[in-house]
Amino acid sequence: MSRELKFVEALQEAQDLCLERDPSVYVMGLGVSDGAAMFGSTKGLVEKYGPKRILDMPVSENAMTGVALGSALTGMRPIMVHLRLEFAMLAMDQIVNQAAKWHYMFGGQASVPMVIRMVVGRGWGQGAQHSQSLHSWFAHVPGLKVVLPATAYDAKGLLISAIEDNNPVIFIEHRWLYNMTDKVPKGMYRVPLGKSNVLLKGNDVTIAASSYATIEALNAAKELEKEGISIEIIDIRTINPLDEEPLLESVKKTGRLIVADIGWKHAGFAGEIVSRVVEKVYQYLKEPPIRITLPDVPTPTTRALSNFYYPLPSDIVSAVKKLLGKAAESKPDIKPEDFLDVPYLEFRGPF
Amino acid sequence: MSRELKFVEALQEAQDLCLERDPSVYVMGLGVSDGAAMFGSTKGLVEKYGPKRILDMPVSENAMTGVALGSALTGMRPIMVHLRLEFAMLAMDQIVNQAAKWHYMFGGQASVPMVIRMVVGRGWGQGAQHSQSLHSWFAHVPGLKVVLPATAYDAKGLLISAIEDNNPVIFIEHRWLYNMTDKVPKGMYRVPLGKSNVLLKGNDVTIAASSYATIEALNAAKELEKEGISIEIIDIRTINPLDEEPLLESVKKTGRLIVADIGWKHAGFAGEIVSRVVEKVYQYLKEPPIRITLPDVPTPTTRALSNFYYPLPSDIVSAVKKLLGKAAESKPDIKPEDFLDVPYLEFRGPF
Amino acid sequence: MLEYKKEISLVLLRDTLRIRMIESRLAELYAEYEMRCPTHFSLGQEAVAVGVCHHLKKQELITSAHRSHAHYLAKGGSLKKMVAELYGKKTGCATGKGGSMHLIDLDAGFLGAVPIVGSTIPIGVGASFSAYLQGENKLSVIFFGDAATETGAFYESLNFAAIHKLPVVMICENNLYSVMSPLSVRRPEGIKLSNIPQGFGVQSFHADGSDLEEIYQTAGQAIEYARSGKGPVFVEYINYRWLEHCGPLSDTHLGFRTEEDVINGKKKDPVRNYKDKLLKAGILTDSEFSKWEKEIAEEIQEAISFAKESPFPEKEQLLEHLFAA
Amino acid sequence: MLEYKKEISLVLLRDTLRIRMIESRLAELYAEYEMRCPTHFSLGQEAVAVGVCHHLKKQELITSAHRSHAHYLAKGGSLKKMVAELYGKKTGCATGKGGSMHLIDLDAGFLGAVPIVGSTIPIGVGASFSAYLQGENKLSVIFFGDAATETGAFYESLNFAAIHKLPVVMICENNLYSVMSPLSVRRPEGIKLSNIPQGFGVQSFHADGSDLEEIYQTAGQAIEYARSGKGPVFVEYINYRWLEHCGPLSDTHLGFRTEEDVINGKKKDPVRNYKDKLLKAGILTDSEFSKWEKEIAEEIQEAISFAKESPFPEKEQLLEHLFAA
Ligand SMILES: Cc1ncc(C[n+]2csc(CCOP(=O)(O)OP(=O)(O)O)c2C)c(N)n1
Ligand SMILES: Cc1ncc(C[n+]2csc(CCOP(=O)(O)OP(=O)(O)O)c2C)c(N)n1
Ligand SMILES: [Mg+2]
Ligand SMILES: [Mg+2]
Repeated sequence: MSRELKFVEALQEAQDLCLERDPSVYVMGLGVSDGAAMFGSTKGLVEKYGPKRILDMPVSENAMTGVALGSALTGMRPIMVHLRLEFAMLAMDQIVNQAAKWHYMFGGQASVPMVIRMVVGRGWGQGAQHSQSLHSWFAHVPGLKVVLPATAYDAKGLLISAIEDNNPVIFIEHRWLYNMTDKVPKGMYRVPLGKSNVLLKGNDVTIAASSYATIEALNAAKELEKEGISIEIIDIRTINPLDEEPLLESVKKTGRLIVADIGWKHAGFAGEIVSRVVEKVYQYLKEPPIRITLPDVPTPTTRALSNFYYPLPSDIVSAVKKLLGKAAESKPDIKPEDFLDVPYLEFRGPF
Repeated sequence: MSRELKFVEALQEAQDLCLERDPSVYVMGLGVSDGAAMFGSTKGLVEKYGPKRILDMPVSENAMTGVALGSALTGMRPIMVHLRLEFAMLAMDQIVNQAAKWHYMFGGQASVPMVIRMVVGRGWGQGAQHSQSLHSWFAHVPGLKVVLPATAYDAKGLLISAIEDNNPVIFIEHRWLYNMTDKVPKGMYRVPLGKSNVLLKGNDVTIAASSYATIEALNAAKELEKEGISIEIIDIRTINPLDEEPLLESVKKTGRLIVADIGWKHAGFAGEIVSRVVEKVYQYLKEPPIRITLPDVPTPTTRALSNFYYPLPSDIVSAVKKLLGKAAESKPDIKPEDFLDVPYLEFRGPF
Repeated sequence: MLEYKKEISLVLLRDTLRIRMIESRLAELYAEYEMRCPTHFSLGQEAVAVGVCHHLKKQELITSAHRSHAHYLAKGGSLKKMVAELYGKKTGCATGKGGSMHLIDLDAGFLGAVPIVGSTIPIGVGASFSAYLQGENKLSVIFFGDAATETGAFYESLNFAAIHKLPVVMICENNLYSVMSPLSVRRPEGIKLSNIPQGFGVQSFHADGSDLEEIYQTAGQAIEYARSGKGPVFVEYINYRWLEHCGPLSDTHLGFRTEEDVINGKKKDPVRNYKDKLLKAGILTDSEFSKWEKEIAEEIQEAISFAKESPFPEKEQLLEHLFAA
Repeated sequence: MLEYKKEISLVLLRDTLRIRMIESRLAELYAEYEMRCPTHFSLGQEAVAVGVCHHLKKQELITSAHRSHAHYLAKGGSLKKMVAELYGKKTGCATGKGGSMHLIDLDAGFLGAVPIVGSTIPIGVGASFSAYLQGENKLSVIFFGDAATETGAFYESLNFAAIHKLPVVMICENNLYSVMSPLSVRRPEGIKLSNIPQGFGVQSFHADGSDLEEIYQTAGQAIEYARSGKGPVFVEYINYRWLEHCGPLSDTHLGFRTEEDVINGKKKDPVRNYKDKLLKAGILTDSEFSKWEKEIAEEIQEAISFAKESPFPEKEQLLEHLFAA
């Protein structure tokens, strides 16, 4: 029974199924029950489960995260939702000092089954405060699980696993994935947390990627295939805990590594992948790995600059060619007025 | 004129000199003007400059950081002080969303000359919420300068540079450095931000380290010297922006790299150093680099566990030997009841 | 009626009309998809900005949040630079790096606006605090919405401003909604925002944010109070947002308010009502008003042309301004 | 005088004495440098915990912060496990991973304590909120100090609890200091903390936190109010810290308060004063009191022996409990 669903619909369905099955699950966040329903990801839920389980809240991210944590300690399974990852910056004490450590620092007596969904914005001038992907931060904090789905199939399966997990899970959703479709089975299924996925099999170069970078890697791979270059893509769906086996196996085979990440480079997650590979399978590496990330500056709003801010599949293509010692083709000619600030030209938001 | 000063005295002197010279400098933080004076680092300042310039505040870290930022935008040079890095978690929005980006997102029209001092606690059961060094986080955010002095000389010179810098500077001080002494000249001098330092010259192995890890590297180097092994220590005093030249030069010479870091490993700053070296001087590396960091778990309070949590100089010694293909000597026999939770046995706090 | 100064009445109305016309025009143009940034229009809420800012000196600073066009314009921010900023141009008030949610005009005393709810409240307090530290008294006015009073930053800032009796005026525009969420899901039943500051010993006012004269007068009192060294003041103005939260369209199809609600809300149109009042009082004539409309339309056209014709920033600027020298 | 129930008076006094004796003994032993964790003693502040917790059922949850010994003990937390925790032992209430600042005893309804000021306030609200979501009414009592009312988390929590009329009782022990900082640097002059919640429509009380009967009675009213579904309550108790902020010593050499201040503060000794009252009233005899002292001393000695003799956690436990299964 194959059925196509959008990423956003998959998210919605995952929550719907869990809400239906388990009365301790509830969803809380600014606007989760309004007409826009978190870009549609909570659509129809308030009608079905009522405003107590699909709960709007004051603009009090810090305390509300504490409230969610307190409820998780006492029998509930909250799903907190932030329309932008940045809004969770207000709640870092509750997330990092409290939720991440509660289980450990009380010797395993209590646990925090809580999911915090955070949307990473991009395009249409989201700018410096509506676009940051700080997944590296969360991955750095012991006690948090950090998940970045790239496909609708994974979005549903990983979100169900996250909701059922007894730990705080940071679930990071890239806005440009929301309308992408995939085969998504009906009913409950789980994609396990902490498992990387070989998304594409290949022999020449390994690309490790997460979230939207995975899509760009796929696009690059399609290009490269035309020239007979074979790419293996490892989708690092959970960046903590990290399942390194498929990655290491792949590099053993290809000897070449590119890490494509949606965040900044400096002290970021891409460096972790490079380090792991270097520490574990150094002798297999034929060339130094390459990181493809954002440049280390804040996000500008004008598309004239953001056009040059976000890496393109062509950057991955160039990196692959470099690793293979092939002549890099000339970069595509991007103009400031080009409309690279939308996932596709007809896209009209909401952003 | 050589004069020995403690690290904490050097910090105090740096602030004193800047306060004296520039009426726009002020110090704000919980207890900066009380009898404990931030472990002594603000000692005597309130007596000299009064409670308006050495300013106590309510437990409102978030807003107070915003207030400091607002004052920095309008002519002042605030120094915020946090007795523990964790307390700054409350202020991540102001630090990351606002201060780090203000200059960039308004096209360079305004700047934020602000220093945020954060003390990293260790020992005597500081535990999960009083010991975290999240320097990697700050380094990951474009727009923040991130400084971790290791010596009293650098503490003074870097703090003066930080106060005079026109950007938000995160200044991270390890508690166990506070009583260590060094030659510290009188009067104003500057150690430039964004410059790594070759702290020890050597030929066999490069150790990149910051903050207290630098001290442990020095101790390890002393041990190794006895066996005729020569270590080069690069003190990464500013982790953003990173001055990679001395590091790369060193690795070109030694071909072997150890990164010793006071933070966690996963997605942490040590991975950045490894990645930089691999990307830039791959061909010089004789062995895969080794990261020596905290294990990826929260800090336990009991010394019975923290004794095994913090890496020791002997761990660095072992890593060096491994890189040199020498037999690793047996690990020192640490017992749960050992007093490794103080920098030296007579240390009685304050912690 | 501000009988004692009829010129003030006229200026207030004209300035409000100007913002109305600018916002209306920008909302129209937004549909061309050339202004490509999230934009929160001030339509319906223009009067508070005008009534408050009319009391302010140029060097007195204001800060605002995501919905800042009216405040920026009322404080004297450059229209050309604002429109250019929305178009992402190099000539924009933030050189294109900011967009609608990040306006700035330091020449006009507009310290800055950013869209994280509540964040500019302490920053605005800091702007006054720096003068306090230097032994001076400098008014700082902070504009924010009802939802910002739900943030911890608001309370922490209020307390700190009160401790040091800083001359800070907090202007809360209560338009009843946070995006689409009504006050009922965000506040206990029956509470009045303007009562909250009293627990901090902070003076507060509550007024109709659609009545230009009432705004002007309460703002005058509040500002006088703050300037005189008595400490911070909080003013709650009730007004109404005409368009969707973000963007140029209506939002009544989204279920949280009806078209009738909006029609009712629009009855308190600050421009129309005050215009009628001034006409009736014989202070304003229809032809004067038409003249204004013509002048303003020209000014707007000029600004739009300026913005449209301005160059985009160059690629090199992407990496510029990471750090201040 | 709780004439109607003299047994209650006796229990209140005995429980307070017990905490007094435990804290005194631990403070003495701290100098041996075997309890190696930052420890905030409750000496002088024992009565609030006792007067409040005496009303609570076992399954009703309380939370606390850095200074939590009294609350933990008054709620019925295991003394042995607490002392063992301070000694860093495997038998400690947090298996040694927590220390004095991270107490927990779920069997006794002590949800947890952590030392980030203000952080447990929303967590405590959440403990009541989960019952609300399940259609039940479950009291949650949150203990914190005066400084916690300065955090944004406090206001955000207060507001949320009020919106949903959650049965939450917030107990603020105002001991006049945050570490060494007096209220004067943290609050506007002349304000009363217990007035703040009123702006949120939240009921509040203000009482003497050294008078066991007054504590018991106001707490009873507050708890009754919350249990009855009327919403959260805030109670401010004024009391006094005898020792330094953190650790077992005096702090008068540090300049923020004089020895005389402390002597004056100690005049409101809840144990001595209530003891005198009960003696005078003929409810208590000296010999009864001495008997208590002996019993408690034995209990303490037992706990200390237990702690000292308990094993340390093994190295393997360092990596344990990172994630829950
Ligand atoms: C901390 C934070 N949380 C959430 C948001 C998303 N958000 C943007 S505007 C807004 C509503 C603000 O309402 P209000 O302050 O009343 O201003 P209004 O839009 O009504 O003018 C919200 C929730 C945000 N920008 N910042
Ligand atoms: C967010 C935060 N900032 C600062 C501190 C440091 N600190 C620990 S206890 C304390 C004072 C708390 O005072 P109060 O709440 O009145 O409790 P008391 O110690 O008087 O019982 C402070 C500032 C902290 N733990 N958390
Ligand atoms: Mg509003
Ligand atoms: Mg106190």
